Amino acid sequence: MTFIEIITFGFALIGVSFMVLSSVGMLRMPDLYTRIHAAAKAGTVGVIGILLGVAVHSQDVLTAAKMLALIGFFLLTAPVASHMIDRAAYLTQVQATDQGVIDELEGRYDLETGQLR
Amino acid sequence: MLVLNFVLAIVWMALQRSFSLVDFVVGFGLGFGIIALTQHVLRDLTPVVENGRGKGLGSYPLQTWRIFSLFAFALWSILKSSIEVAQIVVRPKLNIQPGIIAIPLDVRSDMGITLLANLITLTPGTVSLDMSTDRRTLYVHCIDIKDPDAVRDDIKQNFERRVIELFP
Amino acid sequence: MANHLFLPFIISIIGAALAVMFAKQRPFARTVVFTSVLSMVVYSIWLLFLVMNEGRQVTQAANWAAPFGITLIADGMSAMMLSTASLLMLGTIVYSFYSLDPAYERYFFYPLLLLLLLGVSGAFLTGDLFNLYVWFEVLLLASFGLITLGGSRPQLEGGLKYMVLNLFGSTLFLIGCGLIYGTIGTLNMAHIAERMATIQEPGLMTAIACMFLFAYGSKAAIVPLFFWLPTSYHTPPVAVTAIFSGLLTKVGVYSLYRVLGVVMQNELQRLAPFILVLAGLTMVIGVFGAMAQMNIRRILSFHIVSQIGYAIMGLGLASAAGLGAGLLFLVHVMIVKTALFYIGGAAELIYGTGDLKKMGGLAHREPVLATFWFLGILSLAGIPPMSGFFGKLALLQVGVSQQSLLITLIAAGVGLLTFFSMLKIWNEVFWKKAYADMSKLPRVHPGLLLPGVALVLLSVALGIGAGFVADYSAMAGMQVFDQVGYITSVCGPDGCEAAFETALR
Amino acid sequence: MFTVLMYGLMSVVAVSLVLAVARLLMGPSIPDRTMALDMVLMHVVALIALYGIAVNRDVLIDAILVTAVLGFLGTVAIARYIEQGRS
Amino acid sequence: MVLILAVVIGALFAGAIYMMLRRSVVKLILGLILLSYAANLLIFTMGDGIRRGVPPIVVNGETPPPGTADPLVQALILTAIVISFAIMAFTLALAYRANQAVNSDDLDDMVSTDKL
Amino acid sequence: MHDSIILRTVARLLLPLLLMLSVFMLLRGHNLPGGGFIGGLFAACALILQMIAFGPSFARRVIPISYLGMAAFGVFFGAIWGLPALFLGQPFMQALWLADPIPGIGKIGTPVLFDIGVFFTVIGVTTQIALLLAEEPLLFPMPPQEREHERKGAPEA
Amino acid sequence: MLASMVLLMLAAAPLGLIARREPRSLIGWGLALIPFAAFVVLCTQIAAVADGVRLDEAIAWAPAMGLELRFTLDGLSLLFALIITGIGTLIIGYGGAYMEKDIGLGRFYVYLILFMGAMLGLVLAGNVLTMFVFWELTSVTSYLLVGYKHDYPDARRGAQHALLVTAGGGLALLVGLLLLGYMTQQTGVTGSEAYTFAAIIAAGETLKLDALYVPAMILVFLGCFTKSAQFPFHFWLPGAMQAPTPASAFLHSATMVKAGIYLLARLAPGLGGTLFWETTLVLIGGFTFAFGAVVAVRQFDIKALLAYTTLSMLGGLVMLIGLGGKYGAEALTANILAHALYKSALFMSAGIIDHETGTRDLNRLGGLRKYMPITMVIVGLALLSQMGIPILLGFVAKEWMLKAALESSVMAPLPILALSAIIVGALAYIVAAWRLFSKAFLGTPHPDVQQHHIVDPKPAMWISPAIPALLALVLPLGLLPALSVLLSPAASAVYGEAFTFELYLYNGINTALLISLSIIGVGLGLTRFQERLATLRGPFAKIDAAEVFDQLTNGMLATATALTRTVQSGKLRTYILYTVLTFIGFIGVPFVLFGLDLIMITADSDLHFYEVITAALIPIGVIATIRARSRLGAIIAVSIVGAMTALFFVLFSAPDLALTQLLIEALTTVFLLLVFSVLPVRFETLSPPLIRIRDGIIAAVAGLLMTGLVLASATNDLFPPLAPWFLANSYPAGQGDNVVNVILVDFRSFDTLGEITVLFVALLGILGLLRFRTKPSDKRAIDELPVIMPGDTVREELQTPVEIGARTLQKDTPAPQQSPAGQGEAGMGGQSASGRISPG
Ligand code: NA
Ligand code: NA
Repeated sequence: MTFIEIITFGFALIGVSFMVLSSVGMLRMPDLYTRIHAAAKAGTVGVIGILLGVAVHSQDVLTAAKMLALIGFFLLTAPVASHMIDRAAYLTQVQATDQGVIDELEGRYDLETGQLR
Repeated sequence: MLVLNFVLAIVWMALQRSFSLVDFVVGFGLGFGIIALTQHVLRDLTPVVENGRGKGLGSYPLQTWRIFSLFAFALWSILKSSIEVAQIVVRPKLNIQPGIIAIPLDVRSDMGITLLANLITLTPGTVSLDMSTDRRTLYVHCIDIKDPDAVRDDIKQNFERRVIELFP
Repeated sequence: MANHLFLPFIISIIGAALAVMFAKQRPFARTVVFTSVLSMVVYSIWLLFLVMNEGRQVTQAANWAAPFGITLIADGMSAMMLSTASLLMLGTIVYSFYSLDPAYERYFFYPLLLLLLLGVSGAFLTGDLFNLYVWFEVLLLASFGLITLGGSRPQLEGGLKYMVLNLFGSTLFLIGCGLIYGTIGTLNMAHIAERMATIQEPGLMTAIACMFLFAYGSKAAIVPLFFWLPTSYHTPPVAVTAIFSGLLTKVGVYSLYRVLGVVMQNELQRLAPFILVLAGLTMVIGVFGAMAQMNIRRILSFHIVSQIGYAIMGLGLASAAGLGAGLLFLVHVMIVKTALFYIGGAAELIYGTGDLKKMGGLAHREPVLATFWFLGILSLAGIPPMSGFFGKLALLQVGVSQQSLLITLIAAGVGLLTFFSMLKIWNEVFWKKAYADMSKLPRVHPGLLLPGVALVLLSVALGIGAGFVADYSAMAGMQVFDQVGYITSVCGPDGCEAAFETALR
Repeated sequence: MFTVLMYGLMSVVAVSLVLAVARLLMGPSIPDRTMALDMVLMHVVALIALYGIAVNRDVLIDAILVTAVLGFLGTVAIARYIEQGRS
Repeated sequence: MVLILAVVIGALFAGAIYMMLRRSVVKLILGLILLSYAANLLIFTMGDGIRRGVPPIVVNGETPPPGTADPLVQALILTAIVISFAIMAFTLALAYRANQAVNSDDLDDMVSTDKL
Repeated sequence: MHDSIILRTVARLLLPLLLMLSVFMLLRGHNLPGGGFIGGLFAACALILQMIAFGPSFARRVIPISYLGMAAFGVFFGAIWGLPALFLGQPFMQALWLADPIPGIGKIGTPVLFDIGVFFTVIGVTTQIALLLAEEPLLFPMPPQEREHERKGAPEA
Repeated sequence: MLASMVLLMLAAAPLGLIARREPRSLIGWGLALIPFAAFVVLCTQIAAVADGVRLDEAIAWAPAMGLELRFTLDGLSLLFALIITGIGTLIIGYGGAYMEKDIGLGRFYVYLILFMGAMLGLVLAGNVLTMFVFWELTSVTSYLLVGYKHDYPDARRGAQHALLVTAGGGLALLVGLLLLGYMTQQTGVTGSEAYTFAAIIAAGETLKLDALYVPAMILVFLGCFTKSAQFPFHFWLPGAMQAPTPASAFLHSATMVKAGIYLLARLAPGLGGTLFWETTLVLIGGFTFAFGAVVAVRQFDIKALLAYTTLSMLGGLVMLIGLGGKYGAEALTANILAHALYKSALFMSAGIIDHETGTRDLNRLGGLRKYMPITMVIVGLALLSQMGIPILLGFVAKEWMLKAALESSVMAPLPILALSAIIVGALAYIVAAWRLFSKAFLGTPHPDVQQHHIVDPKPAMWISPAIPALLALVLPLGLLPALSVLLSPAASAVYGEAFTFELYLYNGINTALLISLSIIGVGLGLTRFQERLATLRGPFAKIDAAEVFDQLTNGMLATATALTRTVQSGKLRTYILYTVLTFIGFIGVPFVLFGLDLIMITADSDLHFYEVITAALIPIGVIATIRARSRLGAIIAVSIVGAMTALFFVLFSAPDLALTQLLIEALTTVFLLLVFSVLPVRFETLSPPLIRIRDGIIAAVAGLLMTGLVLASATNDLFPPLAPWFLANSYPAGQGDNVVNVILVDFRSFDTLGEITVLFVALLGILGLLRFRTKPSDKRAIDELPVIMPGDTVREELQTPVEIGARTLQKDTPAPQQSPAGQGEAGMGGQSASGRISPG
């Protein structure tokens, strides 16, 4: 295998392993909110790894730049998705696990007016 | 708005995979058209340079340095905490105390809040859940809270400080 | 290259687009649509005579040679159908001026009509299987829009059923196109015909031919795929039902004639007895359905199904004469059925309902309307000298000469039952005396009568001038059945396979 | 050799995809399913990227990747309409 | 791969029909969506072979080699996807309005237009 | 429920980017995966993202052109580019190309212009339909009793 | 000459509208000039026809269908044409006087003249199809005439019965004629020639041996028997008496009902003489002759009595054609003439009585001899001719009828049966005739009659019946030789060879004369018991054929309702179920029969694990969609299918498709959310488990079928596909590298043009659907109108099929309105006419 291929495989491997971990995490975690953490992780590190692999593999500055732009684009959209899901879950009373220590958001939502103190 | 136009022109050239002057002109023209068409949507996305509110933000090179340092720090903290979360997932016995903490915010601008919230969400272990209507407090769900105050300080020091330099 | 064939498309697409872009200026939008349809009528009649004198007119869209590019071809059959369709559309537009409340106009009623005509004309003129699917979808969606425009509960309920069943049919048409490309490897109808001609024994092709029979049969509302028609046709305004009765199911029949008649002739011969059974069932169940109704438009709707049985009989007779007779009947029934809807609709507007029990005494009140209604049902029942007689006579003649006596007798018998159920309307609405004093009822607006009367007179003219019509449809029947002629006029003297091979080298 | 490794990685991602779909099927609440769907889309992105590397046609896949990322539109839409209690 | 595809198409078609036979308008619409997926995949299988990694793109001027994927089939499916999208949109609007008019999601409540 | 600021800001950021990307997709379509449909759908997604983030009334004002008008213009624009061929005696929609490509954009011909017509039609149709569907419950709210019945069934969502 | 005569008369019909204005009697006689002119022209041809000259004119109409307007004039046609135009002249004149006060006379005359033109065309037609054209026109005009007073339900019912029976028979006739034409074509005659009478008769010998002869004859007989009111299709004729009397006198006695007789006579030389022909005609004709006469005796309404004697005579004429031979032909022509004369006279007189006294009910008449002497004379003469009393034309005709029966060469039992039918019929004629005469003119006048000031009508009215009545007397006295000049060519046309014969009053004692005289004797004897005979409750008492027809119709309506209710249930699910089953049947059967062997399963060498997973996740997504318990769950499940399909397109080198699929996928999800989020939340399973299992099986079978089709078609590479051409020509000719896009915007740009139109239409449709809501307008003009006018509906109008269905299904409900007065076996119009005084 050439040097480039090794590095590509390296990045790809990191990416894939994080993805697998997050999938596993999603299955093992007790409640939705903890699962979202696992999912977010896959989104970030997993994809970034693989995309870096692609960038390296293309051996072309422009494609690499495009991949970086794509990673940027991705970093912009993935967290918003996780945030929206998390928020929606909380608003529709999806219960957290009983091990939850503190909930400083408790009672702050005023459902009718949609205000949050 | 002008900065945005330049950014768009650069994006166009990247897409076209050729950096000639003609491509720049076309890119800038297209960017100009799009911004003109939708300018009332983009009006208050205050770019770094024009924001002159107090605090004397220093010159343009300082800002660019800050952007890159924020970017580097973000990547680093993503990697670090994703490993932490990975350990949590792998460890057979789950001993985690997830919870939601409220963080008082100093940053005001839309861009600032969004950047901060996204950074928090991106770093595994913390997900920004919602923002109070008066944009004073950000509620963050953390996967494992040893000591709430420690987490609050960590976020305020590491993330908010860097973001506020760019988008107060 | 007969580039004039593109005219109907250019006229209607640009016409409709303009009518929507300038929808605010109502008079302008209305005249755009009217002139578009008028020019389509003029063009199609010119095309009718051109085909008679110079034979099939062929051209290739975007000038890519057959079998690769999309072929447009107008033979006798398509010219006949096109001119009848655009004539009926003109009738509907005039009828809508008087029968429809102006609010409909603000929601693009006229552009939708024009786009319906576009879809129908596209279906009649295309020589490419997938392109036929695309024009099918244009006319389908236009009909969905028209049938639900107004938003009353019956329209929505009927429209939903109409849509779902038609969607299932058109998806199977798409799957059929796929299967044809998978097995025959081409989409150009002439090329498919040439290649399928080499397949002698029954096989996969028979199943695929049945799929097209199913897809077009559901569009043509043959039994047992007709449920969508009676449940929805009577819900929209009469102008819409009238044009639907004249166009929609007829496109299904046309496609059967074109795809089974020209492209898959071996399969047609094999399926002919089965198709005759379907034709008989369609006639009988359709007319039985009509007899059970007590509402003008529902009776007429069920009759549409029954008359389609006759057109399918033409196909089932699987010969040039059979198709010719079918075409003659089809053109007749398009004209007369639409006329009856116009006139029936005018009667309905007087009473405010189509329920026969609440109507009556119209013969004295509106003698012109009564006379032309009576002439209309005479034509539908096949009484000379109306066009209906020649339509039925042609079919019965071919039925007799091809020894398919059972279907011929059923066709005659159903003709009587048709007359019986139409007489019920005549008795209840026109002859029965229902109200002592009808002076308070509104008078019928002459504009409403114009299209109906014109079409009935056309039926009389087609009866008296039956010589020309019979010759033309016989010629059209021969043209459809003459597979070699069709192939050579599309791909040139040595056929499509040769053209295919030379192009690939 | 490299391509075989790549196909191997793709298979691993495929397995992980199955896990994500499992969560989607089991997920008690709709936000669970939405999150799982997001995961599935991530795996699609990953598979496409890896496929691009394996088949060495990187130029084609960039458009596809952008679109895959746009998948987030669906996720956001679902979340948006859950929270409005409109569901 | 053709066998797998054939089974997948069969499953999609069966699922579509089962959903269309249900009484809820919502399930009916989902059935129609699955039906269009089945049709699209079917046409794809009907192409000139199912090939990996050879998109129908001309690379610096030379004609793509014989093993390239079938472009015609892809063009047809693209058209079919967009058409079924337009139809799906109309179906949704109509189902919505029908539900609003009848105030029920149950198709068996929508029989008024056939009453004798 | 107040819309999340994060979603709104990101949506506003993405708008110009996606529109630029959609134009790019359109123009490169003839040589690389893309074209009128894909470009149009991209732009539509961008506009619908605004609708999700800000609501339909805002989305209508993102571009000061009526989407229905854009759709009609798209069809009109697409159709007229078939006419030049007719004037030269060729069949409708025959491709006519400019001799040399325009720098920065590439070769221009009637097919590309037709593709631009497709582009506008797709944007106009998709966005307008989305907005119509979104505004529907606001203009014609569902009858109240429908709502109670809804709450009764414990929503799994 | 012939064509112009017919077409001119048809064209002259609208002139009838002049009669809307006064003085109608004068206008009537003015219009009578139209038929009179034709009558004169025809008379000039008598000599020529007698010499064997055969006029033949043809105008091409639709040669491709063998249809031309061909008119020929020979003896038979001339005889009928003269009757039509002669009696037509009298009728039109009489009508003017009879309906003097009725503004509708204009409309009536239009129909009458139209009918006359059509009838003339029918008898002069040389081509079977030309004849059929006029045949149908006569049915339609008869419908309009019978339904003239359409406000009354009985008139509508009578008109409907008349039309349905005759039009139904007409359709059978059409198929029969086409069969004849086809068989003639088989013998080598081509084009429209094969549809001429001459060709059919010429090819008669071969046709009779053809297997299609019997079916063709059955169909032709159906047409003739319905038109000429033979048993069991006779009931429409009494029902048709609802027509104004001039119409009854003209159509339902002299002309229209004889169309069937004309056709049988015309075909006799070619197709007659077979066993089937003879037995059918003699049996049915004979029975109708006897049956009609017997029933006539029991009628109380004069028109009903005349109607039954008419259908009886029609039976006689059919029998004569069956008997065949020279005497049969002679008797036929003689009786046609005789019956036409006395029956039209009687009908017109009945009209006069009704016009003057206001009733046609024999029980409420009597003693009119003092008030209406002229009418009495006319009726007397006509009745004498009907009774066959010597020196009247009727006697001569009856003589020949007996001769025909005696001399006939048909198979054994038939002549005797014919003879006995003639005897029974003749006897009944005598009793009926005398009963009519005695109850109307003799005896003491009925109280109603006394109050009215009754007197004979104006000459303009009684002149019309007077002429034929006198002719019945004058012709036998001196004009018999002249008559044979007219009748011989007609008889020879029926017999097949030219021959002449002479009618005579007395030619020595022979069996026919003896039988005839004895019949008169016995008949007069029977008249003493006429009242008891009139009320005899024979075996047929209960069967009212018109009622049977109504029950048949109602039964059919009931089945139609039941069939439609089950088939068109309204449930979309059921429709889709039927459609899917049809799909499985239509495509499954041929595929299983022929296509199965084509299924080839080939191993795929470089199959990757992730490809299997991607493919496998699609069915999993489908199952998830089916089992989803909430709409949002279902939307997400569908998204899996969409995402995997897109991934599949990427993996199998379809980048454009993948892009489009992913984008459409996202938009579909958004659209589904926008709509579903407003629909009800729960996905309760609405149908019982059994239904779900059934649907599951059907869906699985359909899926399996589709899998089979895919396997059979995908691997099938019998023919090289188009694809390579596009790959080769995309860059050079299409100026583009992305072949798919070049196809979309160039090679097949016409498809894409259609496609954007689809998008555009969808938008227009959705815009209209969501934004346009019409308010159902509740005010209707008819709501304020007074309820349906109560009135003269003696018999319940045909209720809705639903109600009928219900009524018919409960067997026990009594038939409506069993009127008290002696219910005639098949009372006129199924109703006791006696109780009804029908105006005008
Ligand atoms: Na995080
Ligand atoms: Na193949």
